[in-house]
Amino acid sequence: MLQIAQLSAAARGGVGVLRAVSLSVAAGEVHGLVGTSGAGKSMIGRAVLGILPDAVRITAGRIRFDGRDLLGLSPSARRQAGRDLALIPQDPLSALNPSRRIAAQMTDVLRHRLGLSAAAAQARALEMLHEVRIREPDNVLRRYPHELSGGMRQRVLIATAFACRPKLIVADEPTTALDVTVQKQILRLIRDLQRSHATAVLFVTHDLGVVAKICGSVSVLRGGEIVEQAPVADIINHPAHAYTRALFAATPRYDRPPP
Amino acid sequence: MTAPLLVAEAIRVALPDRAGKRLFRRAPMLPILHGVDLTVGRGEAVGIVGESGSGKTTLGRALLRLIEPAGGRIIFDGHDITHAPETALRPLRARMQMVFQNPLSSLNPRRTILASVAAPLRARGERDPRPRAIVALERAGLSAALAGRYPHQLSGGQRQRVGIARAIVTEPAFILADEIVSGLDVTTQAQILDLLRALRRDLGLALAFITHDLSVVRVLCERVVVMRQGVIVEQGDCAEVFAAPQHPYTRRLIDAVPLPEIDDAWLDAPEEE
Amino acid sequence: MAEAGRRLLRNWRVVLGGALVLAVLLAALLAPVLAPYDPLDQDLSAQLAPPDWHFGADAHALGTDSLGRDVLSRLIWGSRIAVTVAVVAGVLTALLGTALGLLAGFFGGRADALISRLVDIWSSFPPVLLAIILVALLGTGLRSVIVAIVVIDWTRFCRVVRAETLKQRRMDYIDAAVAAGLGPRAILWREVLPNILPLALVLLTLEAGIAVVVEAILSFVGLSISSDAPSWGGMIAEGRGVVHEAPWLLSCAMLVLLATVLGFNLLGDGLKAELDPVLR
Amino acid sequence: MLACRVFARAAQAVPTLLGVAVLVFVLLRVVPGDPVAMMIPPGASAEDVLRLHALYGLDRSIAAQFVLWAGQAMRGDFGISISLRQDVSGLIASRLPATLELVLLAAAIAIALGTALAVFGTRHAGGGGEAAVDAVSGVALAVPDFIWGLGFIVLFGVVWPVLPISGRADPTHTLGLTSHFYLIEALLRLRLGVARDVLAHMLMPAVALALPLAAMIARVLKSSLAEQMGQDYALLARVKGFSRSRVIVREALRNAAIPTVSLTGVQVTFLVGGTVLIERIFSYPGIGNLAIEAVINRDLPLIQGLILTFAVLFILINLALDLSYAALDPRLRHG
Repeated sequence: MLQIAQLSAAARGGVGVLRAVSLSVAAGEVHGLVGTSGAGKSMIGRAVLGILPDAVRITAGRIRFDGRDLLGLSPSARRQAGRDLALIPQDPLSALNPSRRIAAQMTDVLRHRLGLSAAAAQARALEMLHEVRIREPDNVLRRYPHELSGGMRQRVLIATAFACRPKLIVADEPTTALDVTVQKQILRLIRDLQRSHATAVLFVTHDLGVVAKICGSVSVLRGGEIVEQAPVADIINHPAHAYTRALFAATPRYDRPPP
Repeated sequence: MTAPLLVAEAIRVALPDRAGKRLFRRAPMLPILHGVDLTVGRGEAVGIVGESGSGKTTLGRALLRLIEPAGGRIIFDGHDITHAPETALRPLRARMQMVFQNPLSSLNPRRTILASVAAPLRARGERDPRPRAIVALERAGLSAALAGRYPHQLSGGQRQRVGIARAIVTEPAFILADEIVSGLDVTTQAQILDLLRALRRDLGLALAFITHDLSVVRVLCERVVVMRQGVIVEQGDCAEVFAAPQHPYTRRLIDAVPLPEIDDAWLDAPEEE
Repeated sequence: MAEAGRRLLRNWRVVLGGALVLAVLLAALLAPVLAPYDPLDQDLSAQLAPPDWHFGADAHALGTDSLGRDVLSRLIWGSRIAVTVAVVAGVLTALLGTALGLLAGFFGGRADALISRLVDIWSSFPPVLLAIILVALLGTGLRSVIVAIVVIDWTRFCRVVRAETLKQRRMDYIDAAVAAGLGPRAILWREVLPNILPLALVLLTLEAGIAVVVEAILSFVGLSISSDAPSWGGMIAEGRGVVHEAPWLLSCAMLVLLATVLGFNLLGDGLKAELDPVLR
Repeated sequence: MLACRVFARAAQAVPTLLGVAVLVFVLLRVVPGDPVAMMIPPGASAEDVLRLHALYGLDRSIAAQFVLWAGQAMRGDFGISISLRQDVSGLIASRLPATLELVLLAAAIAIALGTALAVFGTRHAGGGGEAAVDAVSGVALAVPDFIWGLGFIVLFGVVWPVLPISGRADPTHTLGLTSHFYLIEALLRLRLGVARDVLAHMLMPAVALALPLAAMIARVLKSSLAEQMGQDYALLARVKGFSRSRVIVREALRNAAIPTVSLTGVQVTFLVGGTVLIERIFSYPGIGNLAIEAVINRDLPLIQGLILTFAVLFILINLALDLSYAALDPRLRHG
């Protein structure tokens, strides 16, 4: 489904952001990208989606998605290929346009991408809101973002991401900004939808606990480089790389006495 | 057991609800704390845990009298400071200090690190506070060479160490830490937690540690207080509370924390509404 | 300080702006030496002579006005008024506006309500018209021009300083200062003021530029100093009348005024970038 | 919610209006010098002078004069202009439309130009395009409208005489218009020849007035647009397949407009203030020009009437700005 080979990127002034990153994600698989902030994990996600910040340029490597190399395409072809990609952003507060109603923000992509009529798009949006277990979905459609709670806003974003039936979703720290009880519900929702729609997910997070609970395989990143890559059980139970072990040691656990 | 350092009884706080502001009328008062009791012994570390909106930050600010509570009493080291005027509070301020969550907004951007750390001493009239400020900086793990730098020239971890240095420069008995490690990487966070443990051991500091992260509380504090919508639902020794939580909300809170180990059933556990 | 000085010189705005302002200052100081003619003596045989672009005995590099007076000399002498107004009015406005802005922003309550009400009333009608009325009331002359500028423009300062002070009060480092035991005056002096000074200095340079323009406007309308004394505004007014026959009169005065205003603005923008350690 | 905001703003304006009226009324009378002196024919007897004073009520105490004046003002009667010997409210009514048209045209130019510059600068962020926009708006902001006006007169009036540099319409032209809103009425009546002539007269003063405001809008809007483009919803929109330009205009512009209106709101009132001078430079017959004449001639009733006109104009502008907040920001409408 997604093969990234030797991908390197640099910010203005030559500072290396990604160094020869290689990973692959099979259809329906959840692959975790874990590391501290600034390790470049979000950059990989944004490179796949083609929304790198202006200051960052890809210097080498290929991103093959669904058989095509995304980096070689023209901007419009690139947007066309984007039909099968979606994003679940981190901050629900800034991920919804404050001056547009929820309905407008869900249906615009459906009409633009799938050419649905207004009514069909509205129906699909309603159906997706049911899937993300939102109460009174038709009422929510008429609301503005500031009238919803953080958890509800994140559900709307997840519904929007899954609405176009993408093949791959990049989830960029989707639960970091949420309370821990809400986080659990959202993780469960992403896992359920991902399984029912067989959607591959590139899951970016800094929390080893989240990785353990939702990812199938994991890449550990440091300074833009993948230091270790393996199925989640190997990473969690017997981490090979010293840096991965250091991450585990530094992660506090409530079920263990202080050192 | 010597008299506790800080005793808070039935603390009630209400703050103006900016969203509810209607014209010509003062903003309606929104009750935040509904009668909170809390004691902190000398040299003891208490974790104050709760989700957003639980009132934990408001409680912290009330304990340090940055807000005046509407009801209840606060006794610090035997003095009733509940409604004490600022002038009476000033001498006590040296003995209770605070470290803030966002290091960038808690350090004056146009003052050097040394000036910020020396401020509490200069406020007390010390003519040359610089030597003691340098000692505090080094004790917080920063080299004296950084003294002339400005906050925006330091990393998140370094800035938080400056906040800690400023708090310990007057050798206080009690420090309130409000979500001070939430914004940091797990590796930097571990270093800051080690620093706090060392400072507590060396200086006999009492600590009130506000956070939403239960695991961090276990690493640093002996006792934990769980808050929900302005009320304490449970408090006790960390090991006991985390092993056998009494209150259903505490249980739900603990269950929701993803431990870094494989447990497929965790996501499927039935979730009470 | 030397290091800061060197950095200042690398900022092109500061260099260009500083050069322009310095030129006007020098012109004002050395007017008697620089000006080829006495700005007041008339040569009725050479009325509205076009610029002959060379210096020397009885040459008029920039031409003459309708009374045969040398334009270049009047421009040079005119800079004295511009500089006086820029410095005196600029500083006084800055002090008054910053003080009231700090008072309103930091202490809030009644002080804030009163000051804000004053700012509302002041800004509820055109500053230029208010200036003209004030000068008409106080009688023409440089002193009343300066008073008019100060009385009107302090609101511009006050509004900006008050907003910045309010923003500061919400920052944690003010709570940290309270927790450190600093009294309100100490907090204002040691925590808030250092953050306001760079802003105030920038506003001061911008205000100096505005003061020069307002003086020019008032003399343009004939309300500043006596009409024959050399002032850029007066020359502009005269030039406007004869713009078809002698466009150089209006153009020269306008360009000199423009250079001065741009000088102050560039200096202000440059200083803003340099003075604020956060931006550096 | 919205209605009470508007009502509050209007209620807030009354004390300001009153404050302005009293302030100016007292100021004008406290000052030495006899306002009526100019009207006294040479050789008039002291007794004549007294009668004249009585006619204008100048002999009574200031408080009494104010009460008398306020009473009349309520009925729209602002007294007789000393220098022009005409009814003040009539004078203002005839000159106000010219100023209103000029201000509206200038505001339209400023908003259009400022927005275009900001969007262009954002679309070419980081590149030469943005640097050019910064330079242009920097200069336009530094140079006051007064100097722009003079520059236009020299450039387009003398060096390359393309536009008229004074008056409001070509005197040789027979206008045949009933109202004083020449431009608007000419357009409505499709008298395009007249409209073009009036527009030619208004163009330079309007652009001179508009440039500083346009620069301010360009600078503030561009920085808040850049901020909005950094928000997640803009990133999400690009992932949804919308081009960068469409995201700027369809999604970010409206949110970026809100802080821009609040920051440039004050500048709009300066625009109205600017007409006083620009009309003088271009000898454009609006209330600004009239105000300068009134002050020079110490024509108290006319000055008083004009001050109130400007004050009301400012309050209406602030009201309009408030309404635009609510229109732009749903959070204000939906509680």
